[in-house]
Amino acid sequence: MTRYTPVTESDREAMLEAIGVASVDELFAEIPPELRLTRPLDLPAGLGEAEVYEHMRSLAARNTSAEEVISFLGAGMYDGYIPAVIDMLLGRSEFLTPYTPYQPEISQGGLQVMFEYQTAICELTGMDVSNASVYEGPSAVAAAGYLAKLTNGRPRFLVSRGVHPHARETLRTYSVGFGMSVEEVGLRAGVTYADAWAKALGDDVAAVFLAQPNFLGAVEDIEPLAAAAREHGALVVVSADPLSLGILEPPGSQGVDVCVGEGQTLGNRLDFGGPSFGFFAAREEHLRRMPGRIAGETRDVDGRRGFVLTLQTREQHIRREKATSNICTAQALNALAGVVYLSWLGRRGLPELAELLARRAAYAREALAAIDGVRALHEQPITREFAVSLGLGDVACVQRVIARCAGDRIEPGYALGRDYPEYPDGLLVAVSERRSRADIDHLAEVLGRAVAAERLASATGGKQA
Amino acid sequence: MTRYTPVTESDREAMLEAIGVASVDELFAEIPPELRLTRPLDLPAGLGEAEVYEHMRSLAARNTSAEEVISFLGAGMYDGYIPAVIDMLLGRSEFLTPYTPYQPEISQGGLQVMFEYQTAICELTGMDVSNASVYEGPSAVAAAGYLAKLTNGRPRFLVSRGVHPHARETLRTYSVGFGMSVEEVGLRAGVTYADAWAKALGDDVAAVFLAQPNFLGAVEDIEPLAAAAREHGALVVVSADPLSLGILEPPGSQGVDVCVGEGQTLGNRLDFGGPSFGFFAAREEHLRRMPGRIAGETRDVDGRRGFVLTLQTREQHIRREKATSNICTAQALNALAGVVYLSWLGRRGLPELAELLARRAAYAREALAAIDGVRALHEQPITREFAVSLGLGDVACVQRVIARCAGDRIEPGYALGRDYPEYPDGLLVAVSERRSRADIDHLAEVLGRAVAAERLASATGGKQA
Amino acid sequence: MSAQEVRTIFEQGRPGRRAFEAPAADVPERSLDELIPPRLRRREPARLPEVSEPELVRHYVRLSRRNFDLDSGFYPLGSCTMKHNPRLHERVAALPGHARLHPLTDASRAQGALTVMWNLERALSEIAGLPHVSLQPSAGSHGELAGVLLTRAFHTDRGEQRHKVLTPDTAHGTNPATVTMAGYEVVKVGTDERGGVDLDDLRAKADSDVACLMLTNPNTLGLFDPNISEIATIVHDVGGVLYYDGANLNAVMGISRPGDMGFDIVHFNLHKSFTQPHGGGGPGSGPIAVSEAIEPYLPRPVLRRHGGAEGNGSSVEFELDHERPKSIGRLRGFQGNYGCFVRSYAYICSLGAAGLRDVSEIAVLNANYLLARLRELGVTELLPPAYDRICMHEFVLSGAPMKQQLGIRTLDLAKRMLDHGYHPPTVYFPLLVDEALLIEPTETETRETLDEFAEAIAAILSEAREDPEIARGAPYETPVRRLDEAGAAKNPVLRQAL
Amino acid sequence: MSAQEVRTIFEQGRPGRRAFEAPAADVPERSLDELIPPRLRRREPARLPEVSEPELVRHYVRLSRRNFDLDSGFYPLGSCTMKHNPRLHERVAALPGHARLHPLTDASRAQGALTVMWNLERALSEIAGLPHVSLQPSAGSHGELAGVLLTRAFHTDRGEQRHKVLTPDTAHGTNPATVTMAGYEVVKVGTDERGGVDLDDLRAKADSDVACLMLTNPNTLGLFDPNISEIATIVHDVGGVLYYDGANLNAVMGISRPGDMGFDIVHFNLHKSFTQPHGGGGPGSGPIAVSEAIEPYLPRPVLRRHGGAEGNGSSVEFELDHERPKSIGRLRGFQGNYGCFVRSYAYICSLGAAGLRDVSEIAVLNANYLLARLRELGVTELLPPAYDRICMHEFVLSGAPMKQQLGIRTLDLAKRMLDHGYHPPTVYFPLLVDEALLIEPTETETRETLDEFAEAIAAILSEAREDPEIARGAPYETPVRRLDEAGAAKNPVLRQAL
Ligand SMILES: Cc1ncc(COP(=O)(O)O)c(C=O)c1O
Ligand SMILES: Cc1ncc(COP(=O)(O)O)c(C=O)c1O
Repeated sequence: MTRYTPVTESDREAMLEAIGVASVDELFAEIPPELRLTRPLDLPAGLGEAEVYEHMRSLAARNTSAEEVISFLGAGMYDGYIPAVIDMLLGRSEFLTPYTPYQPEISQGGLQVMFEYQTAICELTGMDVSNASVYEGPSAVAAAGYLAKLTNGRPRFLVSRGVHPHARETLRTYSVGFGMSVEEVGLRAGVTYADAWAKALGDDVAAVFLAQPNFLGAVEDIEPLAAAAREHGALVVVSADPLSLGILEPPGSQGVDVCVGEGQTLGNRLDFGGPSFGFFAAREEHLRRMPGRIAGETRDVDGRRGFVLTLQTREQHIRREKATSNICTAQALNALAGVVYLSWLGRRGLPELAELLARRAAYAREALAAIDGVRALHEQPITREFAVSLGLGDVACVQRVIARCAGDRIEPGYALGRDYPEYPDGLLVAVSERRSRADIDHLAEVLGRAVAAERLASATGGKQA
Repeated sequence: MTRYTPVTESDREAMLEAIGVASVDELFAEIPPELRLTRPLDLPAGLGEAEVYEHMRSLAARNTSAEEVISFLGAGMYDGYIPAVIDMLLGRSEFLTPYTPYQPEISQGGLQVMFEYQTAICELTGMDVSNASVYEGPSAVAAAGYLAKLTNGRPRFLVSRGVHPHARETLRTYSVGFGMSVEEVGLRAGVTYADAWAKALGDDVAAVFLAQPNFLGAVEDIEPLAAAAREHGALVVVSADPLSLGILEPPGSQGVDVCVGEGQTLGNRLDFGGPSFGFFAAREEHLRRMPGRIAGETRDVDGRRGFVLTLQTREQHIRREKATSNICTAQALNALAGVVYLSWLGRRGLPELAELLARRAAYAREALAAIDGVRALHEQPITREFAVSLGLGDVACVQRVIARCAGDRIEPGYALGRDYPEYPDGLLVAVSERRSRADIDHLAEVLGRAVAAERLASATGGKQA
Repeated sequence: MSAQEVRTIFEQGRPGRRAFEAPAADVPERSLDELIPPRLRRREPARLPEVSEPELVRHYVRLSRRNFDLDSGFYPLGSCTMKHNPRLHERVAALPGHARLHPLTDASRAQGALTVMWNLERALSEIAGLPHVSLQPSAGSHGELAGVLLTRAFHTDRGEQRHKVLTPDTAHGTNPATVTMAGYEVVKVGTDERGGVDLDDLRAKADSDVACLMLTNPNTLGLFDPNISEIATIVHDVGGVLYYDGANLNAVMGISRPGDMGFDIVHFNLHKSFTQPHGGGGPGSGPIAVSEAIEPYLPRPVLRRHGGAEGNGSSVEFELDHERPKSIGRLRGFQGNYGCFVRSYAYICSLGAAGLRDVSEIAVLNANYLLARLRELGVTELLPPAYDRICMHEFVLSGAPMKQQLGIRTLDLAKRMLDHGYHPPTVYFPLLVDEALLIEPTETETRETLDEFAEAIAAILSEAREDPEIARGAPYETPVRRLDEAGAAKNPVLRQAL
Repeated sequence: MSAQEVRTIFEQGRPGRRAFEAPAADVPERSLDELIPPRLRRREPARLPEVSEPELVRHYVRLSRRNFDLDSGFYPLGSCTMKHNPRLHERVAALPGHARLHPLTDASRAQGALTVMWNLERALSEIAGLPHVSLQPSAGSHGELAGVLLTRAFHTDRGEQRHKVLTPDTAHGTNPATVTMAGYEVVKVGTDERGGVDLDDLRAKADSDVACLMLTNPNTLGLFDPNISEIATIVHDVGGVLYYDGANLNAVMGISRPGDMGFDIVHFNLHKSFTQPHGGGGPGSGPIAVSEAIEPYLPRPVLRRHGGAEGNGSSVEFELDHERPKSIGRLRGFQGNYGCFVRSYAYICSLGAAGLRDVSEIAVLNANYLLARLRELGVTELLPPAYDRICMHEFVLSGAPMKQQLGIRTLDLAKRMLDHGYHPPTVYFPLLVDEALLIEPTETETRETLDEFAEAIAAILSEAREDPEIARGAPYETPVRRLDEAGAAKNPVLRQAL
């Protein structure tokens, strides 16, 4: 018996008697003896709650979180402020502990949340329909690829290099499965290179993939790129940052077929990368090929308004090998955080926040570009994140600069060269509403010192910290 | 309008129109102009949620909590582990946000919690009846004094110096109000001096007050002290540590009239001193003079079991100047934590925990007494806390020793001399189940060094750290 | 709400089940008898429940679902200021630096906490218009006790022995109860036809034996007493002290200050005006603000700031001062309900000066709007306002005509509201008003909610006109229906028999 | 549960209300046009709700009360392992050192997180009996996809092109769906009369074009397939890979290991066996464990431990290795659902080896006890077990006789359970069984609960014998009653019209 298993010795005896067996071992009689583990698992002994807490606390203390340093790390996940109502609501047993709402009569809470979430995502993206969540951003991109493949059966995907490297890689991974080739189109001046795009397009392209803003933080001019693709009959998939959509033209008005994205920035924790949620929205015509749960409004036998999971004939539990996706458990709780966050921001708050980020990002870009040797990696409009080039040799230098900044309790950003050999000394810097002007000024100062020190160290061949 | 006041400009106008006034100012017309504040309050401008969080976080970071150091501070409040279920339950709106259950039909949750709490407190203390909580420990002692005064109208209180200094002082404060004199009886060998006790008793004593264990951590032999008091017709009040009652004879079996105490140690946070709760239990005969809310079991019109606030004719809202107490808002939420904690510990867990503490305390006392110059301040049995004498000059030396230990991230305990001139170099040391043997050994080492350093510093007249 | 029959936690579980597992016994095993003689030890364990964590959680979660709460619906409980409890406050109060800070931590290692207290003291002082603050009292009535004891200390220090404390007949029960506990005699002062203090009666009773007048302003009728300056003069002229019961402060924050009205001592209810959640009946916190004349007697310890200007280099800017020879002493352990201070301070930081004023403006606007809506719907024909004036943050209706004309009492109306999903207003208080219904919507409610509430009352009344039995038998939709309170008091069952 | 008609959040609020207040604009004011050209900007704001915090909180708290949940009652949803979610896990996952850690934080500043992952990997490896683990997949079906892609990589690396994946007809829908997504053809294998894999059918279908067999053991009938070693041999003999769908691992932890049974790849559902709360449909986490042969193809990055012995002085003990040339690549961003890892690791720390074994023993004991009780109460006369054997952690009843004799379907029985306060078992799965009811009580339920549940089913059946209409019309006590699902699919309303 453990603190979680309420079966005492005397319970056990009574129960065995009711079953009509002499021992628990008998219940496992079907397992051939040679397959039974005859030793205890090689794991440490169990601990009391207080001891586990202390263990987990001490492990947490060995991480340097954004609670302790001034962080400009972004690159797909952002240290935005999560309103306290979200913690409270997500902590409520009624949202935290049930499973997928298979029994709608006792799951109206969760179902209505999905319906509200779908509405909010449609509003944000300008798309017609949204599902109730997929795992996260990069796999949402891959899922959009599967939709495209189911739609037109063509063999090629075309991906802008502005799409998140993890999304590009995930798309490749999945594509090996469904037998697609994936080609990339490079960037020019920070955005997808339109000429190369046009050249790469063809009638065998199932779908094209763009990011808005792209990984370098630059706002893409989606419309012409989308138009070009549609001319070839390719589906247009855009992976958008939902917060940036507070200020940017929604993909739904730009000729986009499927708009997906990473939902973390909508009220979800960093959590070292997950769980968060992916959103998946599309034009109406793609509805019956969408992956995942979808909630719909209906009435009960007494005429009361209610919500149900609908269009389930798309799904694995009904359609099995003919399903439009294999997804089952998705990210309902994280999507709840998303819709609560969007409601918290509200119609006016979302653009206000998006504008604040755009202003701070612009300010920060200038502040960093003013550092000796540092320049903006591109001059495109940005919403919350931007890239600079540090004027140093390679990615190792950038990583040493980051380490220097960490000593001053600043996380200056992400070393772009880790994913883009073409930007070996790039640094990707994100602001959030938690990073004040003073924080940005402090970053400029610390980064300036670190870059200078690194330059000196490289020059002298040494590596003094 | 703020984020908490949902009245927009247009709401305001419509509402003013409905009321039939032209402006909000008109609503305040009854306030004479000279009493109206014509300037804004001199307070900082309001802040967004994220900024308030950051401000409060930075203030928290300027405190050194038991999360960061190994603390042996007790003296009335203890750093015990609070199970996570308590946070969850106390965070539920249904428990957190309602007020006193004046409408029992929609407050069965809170009322049943009170009933369960009362049951648990009666079990723990061995008393017949318990109320649903009072503010905290020391004021519970004073409230017991008021009960005694209402009971027998005698003019004197007799208090053991083993009672918590805050409780003794609170009793004095209240007693000035109800016109009682308060006399103290000293300790001998760590416990209430029986001879002095006997001498101080008399037929004019309304009540006597003892602590179990007493402030020095010593287990008092309550029975003879209580018997002596009862012989004089005085009420016997014991302030008990509820966790120690897991191992000690309950006051209810020792001739005690009223058993009160501080409930923090039952699943409540330290919170720099509050909120926690006081418990208040008594013999049946005192029931109608008890302070505070009491829940009782009853039936509804359909015969269903239910709970209500009962015996309200004791209370201020019914009896006004004839009430048995002025208490209104008490500590329902903290008492909820208390009963959840006791249920979490359970019938077997409570004595196990109490025994663990007793063993660790005994081990710690020996470990510290083994330090050169340090000796146990008394040899009485202890449950969770004990006093040592550091063999140094005065309380200032002890405080310097504490400061030295703090440098090593140890809080060694409380300087007894702050409240007991008779123990100028006393140190009161508490263990909790969160302090392992290794922590205790570490304390002995750090304290040993600090005492030696202080002795040296005093000897040389210097104050080197 | 859940109407399943619920067992108590003592009626669940089985011997041997447990949610707690003790840490490993790491110190040398020794016989318990050696540590504590058997004579002093408990023979039988307390018969606490024996449940696993799943059982424990399910029991209390289910119980919680049998409670109505502020996050589920409108809760216009007069005199209690059931305003929204921002969740940010729970988050910041839970930070280990606040929540796991021992109250006896040396000041040098608790400057953050002392800063919270200092800033809160300063803000409350500014709001009250009185220079000094003690955060110690645990709730409103504890603040009252502090206040009356301060009054006593003040007079005693002047060599005076006074015996009476005046309270208006509208006073909350804690006022007279406090007076008695503090050893004074209660003298009631009447209410005039406009709902204020009857000045003639006051003059008649104010004499040199009067230690203090306790007053709420706006009072428990929800009315501001415009004669307050004159009242103050009358009391001060006989050497009395003026005590302000701050339960109704939500009406006047940033608009009018008790200190400016002439009060010497004020208590705050942090659990009312300053969003400390009510917790089902606590915790609360009842800081007091006082004048210079009262300051020497404040409960100890008091918070001191050192070295004048901030950032003077010393790490110990704030300290607790116990050396207060004239202090009335402690009213409780440690420094008061710090957890509540954190929440209320955060609230003040959020709102700032403008926001606090907004709170009071909207609180008063909402109350008057609700009253206007009730009027418009004809509700006030059966439930007229006790005093027909512009109200402050709350107002009192009298159910007497309703009782006479429809045959239902205020209690019936209240019980029927339960079926509509509302927490009823305060009933039968203030005592002065027959069949009283004291309604305080607070500033955190929307106009839509007020509209719906007004319509619900109108609907109940028109239903009662058809069939009063419905209200008399209400509620119907609650987990239990009307309970036998008389029986509960007559044969009290106050604990589970085990 | 609350039956009040609820509006959506979009039907609440008023223009101008807000819960969010933006931080002060502290950087120099500049025209937005200068920053982002109008052409690229949004013309109309998204029509999000406009509500204050009190409205927001009340809306979602009320909604929550329209959900049934595990902390409110028994939830024997077969195949989903609805076990108690310890609250400790929420506490430790919320520690800022875990919760506010950026996924791209340099390994040197994330050793705590990498330690959690390492220790979890090691524990899962030991439980599975397979040496290598990837924590990356986001849920069970994501793990399946990883598994089938690993299979493909494995064969491809050997220069083989295979086209078929075998799944038993009892398989969960995600298995065949995954197979298709991964570009294979599904070939169904039959079930024998004892509920295991039909060996003859398997032999007939296992050929050199078979890439993989996906199996659950115990399977979705709740039965352990004793022929598993032979099955493994058949598949391995044709060069196929054996994939273990770990959804039912709760039956065999510490008792029998998939790796020892011959499986090459295993997925875990941390949200089933390892207490990650289900969240209303996620988040989940679906780590995989694999054999040496499969290891080179694991998703990247993989976690590496440096320097052998612990405490070797280096601060960077653990690192993420991206240089994995044979890897199938990423399946998602970053390192997987770390928040889930924290919870599941804490769970494993709490239970240890003995506790995990206890979990499976009690899970199986509870299932068999419930079946025995149902038998005793005569329930199995109308709802016989699909296969009359000792079951593992769950069992399947067939409602076919009930349908025939009482005229109520499994669906009706399930709906009537709602009125009794239970979440019904899984219905109509596995597909193999007519009118199936798949019941998984889990180990965290008490015997009392199982007794009461059995009695409730018996009561429903005897009620239905009297009057089947009651069950056919059920539920009655829920916030809404049976909903028009056909209508919802026919005329989909998938978002609010604004
Ligand atoms: C007018 C008035 N005064 C005093 C009090 C007592 O306050 P507390 O409950 O905080 O002790 C109340 C509480 O309801 C009140 O309404
Ligand atoms: C047997 C079985 N396999 C696979 C899955 C899919 O797991 P997930 O929902 O985590 O994707 C499930 C989920 O219910 C299941 O029961």
